[in-house]
Amino acid sequence: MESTTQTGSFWMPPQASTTAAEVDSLFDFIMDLNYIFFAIIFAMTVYFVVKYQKTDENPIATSDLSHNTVWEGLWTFIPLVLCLIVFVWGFRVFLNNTVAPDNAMEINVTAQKWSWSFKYDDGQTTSDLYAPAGQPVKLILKSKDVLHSFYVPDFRIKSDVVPGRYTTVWFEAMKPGDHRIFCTEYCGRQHSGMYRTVHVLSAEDFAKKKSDGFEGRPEGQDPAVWGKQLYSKYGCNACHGLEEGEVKVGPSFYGIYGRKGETADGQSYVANEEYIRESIMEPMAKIVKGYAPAMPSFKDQIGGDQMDAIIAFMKTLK
Amino acid sequence: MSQHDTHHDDHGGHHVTPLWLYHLIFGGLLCLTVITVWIAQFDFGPANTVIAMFVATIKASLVALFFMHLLHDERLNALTFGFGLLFVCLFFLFPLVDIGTRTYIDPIKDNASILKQEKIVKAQEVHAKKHKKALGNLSNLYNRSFMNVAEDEAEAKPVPAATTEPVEGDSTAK
Amino acid sequence: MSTIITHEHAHHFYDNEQQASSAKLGMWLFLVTEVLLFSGLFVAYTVVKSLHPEMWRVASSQLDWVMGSVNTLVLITSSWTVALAVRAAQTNEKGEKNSQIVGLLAFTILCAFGFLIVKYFEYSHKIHDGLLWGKSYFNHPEAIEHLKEGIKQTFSMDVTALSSPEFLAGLKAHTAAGTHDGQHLIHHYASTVTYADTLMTVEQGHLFFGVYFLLTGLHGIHVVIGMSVLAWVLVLAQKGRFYKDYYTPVELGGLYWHLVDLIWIYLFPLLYLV
Amino acid sequence: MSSNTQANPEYQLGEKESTNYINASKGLMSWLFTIDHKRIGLMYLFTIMGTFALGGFLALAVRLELFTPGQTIMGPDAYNRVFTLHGLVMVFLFIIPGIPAALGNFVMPLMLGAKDVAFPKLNLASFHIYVIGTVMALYTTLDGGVDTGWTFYTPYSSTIDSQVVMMTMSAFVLGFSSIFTGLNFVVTIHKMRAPGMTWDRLPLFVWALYATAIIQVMATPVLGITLLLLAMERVMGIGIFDPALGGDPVLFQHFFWFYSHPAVYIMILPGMGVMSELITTFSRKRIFGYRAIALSSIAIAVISFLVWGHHMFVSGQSAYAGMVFSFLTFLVAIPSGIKIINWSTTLYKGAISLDAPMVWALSFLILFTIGGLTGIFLGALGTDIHLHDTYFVVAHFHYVMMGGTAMAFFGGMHYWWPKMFGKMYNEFAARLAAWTVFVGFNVTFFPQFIMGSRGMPRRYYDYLPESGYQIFHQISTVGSWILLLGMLIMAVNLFSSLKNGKEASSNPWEARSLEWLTQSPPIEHNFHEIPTVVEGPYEFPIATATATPQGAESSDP
Repeated sequence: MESTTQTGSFWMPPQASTTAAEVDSLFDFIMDLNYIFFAIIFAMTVYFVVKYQKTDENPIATSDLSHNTVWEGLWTFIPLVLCLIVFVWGFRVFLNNTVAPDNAMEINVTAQKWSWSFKYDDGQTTSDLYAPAGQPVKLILKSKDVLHSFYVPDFRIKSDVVPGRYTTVWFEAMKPGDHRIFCTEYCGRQHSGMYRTVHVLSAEDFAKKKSDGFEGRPEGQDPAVWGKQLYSKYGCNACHGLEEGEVKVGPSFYGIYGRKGETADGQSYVANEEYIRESIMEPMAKIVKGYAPAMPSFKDQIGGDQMDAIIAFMKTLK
Repeated sequence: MSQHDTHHDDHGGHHVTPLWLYHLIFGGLLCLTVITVWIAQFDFGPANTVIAMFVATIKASLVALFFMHLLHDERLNALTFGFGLLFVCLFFLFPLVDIGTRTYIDPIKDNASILKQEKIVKAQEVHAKKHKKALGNLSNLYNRSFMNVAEDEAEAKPVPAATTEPVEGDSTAK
Repeated sequence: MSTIITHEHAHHFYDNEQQASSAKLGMWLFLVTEVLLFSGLFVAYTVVKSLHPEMWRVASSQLDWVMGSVNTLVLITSSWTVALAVRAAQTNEKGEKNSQIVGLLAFTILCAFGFLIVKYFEYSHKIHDGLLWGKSYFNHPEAIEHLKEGIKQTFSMDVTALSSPEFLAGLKAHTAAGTHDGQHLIHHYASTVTYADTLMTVEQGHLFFGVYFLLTGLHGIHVVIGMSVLAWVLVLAQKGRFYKDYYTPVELGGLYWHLVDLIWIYLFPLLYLV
Repeated sequence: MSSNTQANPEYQLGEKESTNYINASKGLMSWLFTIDHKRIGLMYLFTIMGTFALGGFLALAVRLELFTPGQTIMGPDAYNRVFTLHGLVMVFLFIIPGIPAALGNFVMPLMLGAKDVAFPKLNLASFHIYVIGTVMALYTTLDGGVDTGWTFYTPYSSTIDSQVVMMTMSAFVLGFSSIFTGLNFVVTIHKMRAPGMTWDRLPLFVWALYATAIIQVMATPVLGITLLLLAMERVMGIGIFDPALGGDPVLFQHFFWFYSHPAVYIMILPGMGVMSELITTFSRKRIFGYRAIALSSIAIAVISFLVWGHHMFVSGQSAYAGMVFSFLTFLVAIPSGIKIINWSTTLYKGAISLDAPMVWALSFLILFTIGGLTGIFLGALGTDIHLHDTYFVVAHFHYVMMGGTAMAFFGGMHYWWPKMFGKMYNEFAARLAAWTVFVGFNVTFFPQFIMGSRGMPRRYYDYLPESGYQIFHQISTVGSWILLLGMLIMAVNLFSSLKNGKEASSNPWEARSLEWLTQSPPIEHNFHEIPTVVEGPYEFPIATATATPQGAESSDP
């Protein structure tokens, strides 16, 4: 039992949430049905093919059997009943997986190309999800741009994230550990890179880390080093390279600090602190000439410390 | 020829509808059009659409049955058309079931209305604080019909000098 | 069964009867596909309306029901005449002139033309007022100035007070309302609920006009196609092709034209009246 | 009619006429503008082989890219375009027209005892439109392609910068081709049947085509309007599907799946029809439960319109809608199940010969069973939430579409090849190809079930090395090479048969339906005199082995 929850079964990933086991038992039931029915049909087919081969002794069929109402009724009825059982069972599991308990802790999730951000009740935001074990957590999902889908295989939860609406999922993680979050609705170039991690912490660790700030600068770390981590954490790397002259969706960060240039509407700019801050918070304000206005805003996601660290990191790129 | 399910000498487009019937149907269609327009003046609330669709369906049936000869034509043609309408109904049914029941199980309430309420609440707060008087004025306009407010009032107003505030700034910045 | 067979049926059919009945079934199937094509727009209509009922009410009152009614009458009349044309073909003896068919078809085409003229006036009015789809909605240069002044006069409040983020976003997105009709929308709607809703209504009015132009546009295209089909049938009729044993093209052209009428029968109340 | 007065009871095999539909007229124009359903069928067949090859190579590229994590042979942008194009080509250019337009066009009028389809010119127009649509799709690809996936979900498709409008218009045009084919088939089946060919004497392939044609006519227009709306969304900014403008993105999915779920049955039903022909002919035995199979085709066609929401269980549609759709989904499982068991039972007490078409048919039976059974996981709400949009789904629909329809397509192609060209292919090579494809298919797609249920999302350019998915991807990629090998053997064998193949008799498989009555290859107008049918299409005699197909009384002199 212990090993199943750690590494999963042959078919399924580990069970890390309270509802995962329910889903798995339905899965196992259907899988058993599959084995049985496949075995029946496979055996019948192979047996008949071997037994009734056309040979010189058996050149033509020996029966003109055309139908059998009893048998046909039976193999309509039995699968129908089984299907209805699966339907009812599936719907109950679904309901349990959909309706969150009243005492669930709410976390707001925002998806955008191609990153996630998680906002907690105290207002802090993170790019990985932090959740306490043994406590139901309800995620309220929204998207800033296109459809995404929030998927944690180990929790067996998934929901599309729809722009202009809110959708929800909930889970209760059983014990501390890390689990993968995927985006499963195709959302463009970096779709497969839109994975993050759920860090499940014990209730005490969660409370402590929360008050310290989940993703504050690790003690003693160089701001520029932290800035580089943030650069990949927020998915900047999807569109901005670090090599000289590298062109992705946006311009390269190489030598960005102090760079002079022209915007799409013909004004000139100098990439100082203020410019960089504005470009991250309100990317549409100044578009560098020759690039599409494609960047999403990181308002409400990147805090003051982090901004300083990112700028410190940019200053090192020469 | 008996194998061809639709070969009957009295069918297959040989039925000639008498002239007076065409004229009668035409008259009926005209009357029904007048009725639709007349009835639209009254407000029956949500029943408005139902009533209008009911009248429209009578009209459409008249056209289909008599002008398009479905009544006396091969049954297969009517069946084909009816089958098509069945699928149209399905097409309406399921999206509407979805949109109509999104609030039922989901404990978060209607997603659309949350967005809307957020907007309304926010705007109302700003509003109520600063312009209590203006809100009172709104109710004066309550019963004025759309058409009545029309040109005369709007035209009477001179275009004022532009006040400088963010709306203009934003719209011209580009 | 026909006694005089003068129209040669195609090689793969047994006789005229089979050919005519096949053609008609084919036509009906085609009409079904047309109905399903339009049903997509009607579903869009229903869903958008149910998402924004208030906006819909205000925006739809911008349409001129008189023009709609005139067009309804025109189409119904044309439907009647084309039905009579089919009957004329059904009762025509072999060798007789087709002048009655030709006359009725010509009148039908004339009606279709009248329909398009009325549509032309409706469209140009909407275009003039900026009541259009998507980003073209209210896209007039002086729009903002008009709007601000209109709001100031009507509600005796300063426009800065309306600077809620939503309002500004709406204005930016759509360069909202400034024409007379834009003010109508605001006046009418502001008087019923709250200001926030007014703004949303103004913002989202483009959805109504999007659906309006799609529905009437697609229908208009069908009117044009129907006219061409009937014109082709008319040319054949002038050559004296049709008589009681062979009139399939008249009948099929007629069916198509009736369908155009059928769709309008639903379009008219849904857009102009409800 | 004339055929009733016809008195020519003697049915003679042999005595081939030298003029047949292939050599009746010469020159490219005589093919491109022919209205002969057999020639149109052949043109479809060769075009479709081309599109299948294209789609296949795209699939090989996808598999090769996934062989290692990170970039293997192409970057993410290229990958996204390749998998999108693979889907579009396989769905719209191969599998939807595949069996109905190529095999159906050729065989169906022959099976009915008709001289052509009801509207031969429309049939030709339908082919021309198909070619135009194909050219548009290929042009779009060269012009930058699209990366939306074949589903074109909004708002991604309505906002990104790629050739979406052109590609949707291509699919729009292809839709017309599909509608016209369906319309033609419905009318043909209703109006063009030979004397004595009652509904319960129709071959099951014709029943399946009839059911397919109903869906083509009823569902495809909705695809048309959906794509039109999407194009308008991009060109005019209508906003019905765009939340930023007040629309509802989930509505697009309703629109899209109203067509695309029934379209799944446009893809599989004709395959099921081919199966019924193959299984009976090669076990030389009457089909078990003719009526159940025929009616289940119609049932599938109708129910297929009721279940589209199972593609949207996690899309944010209401839970009630999810419940209703899940329930209806299970109803559609039943008729498919009936078919499978009936085919299997048909083998009982038959005289089975494992000729190449039969090997394909047995592959279908096994693979489609797996594909169908795994569908239960996806119809059940509880498990679908976990499996949705993972490789489990990819594996499931490949088992149904490729393991089902494509196998039936190849089986049917081998079955009717002698009729089409009057030549026999090399039987050993044909069986070898079928077995190789069977093995390659399983090696390719079975691992995808496992990694899918373990959480590997679909449409992923990349995966993490530490996630444990790599080994499954690698097995799968190796499987795709085995598949390629099988396909190559098949192609070489078939094409070389055109030159070197033995002459085929008019009825090489001793089958019982009317297409085997006329010579191979058939004469220009199929039959000199319309045959009169006196018995069902599967009346394999028990006492003696010779009789004319369906007891037909007249044929070639």
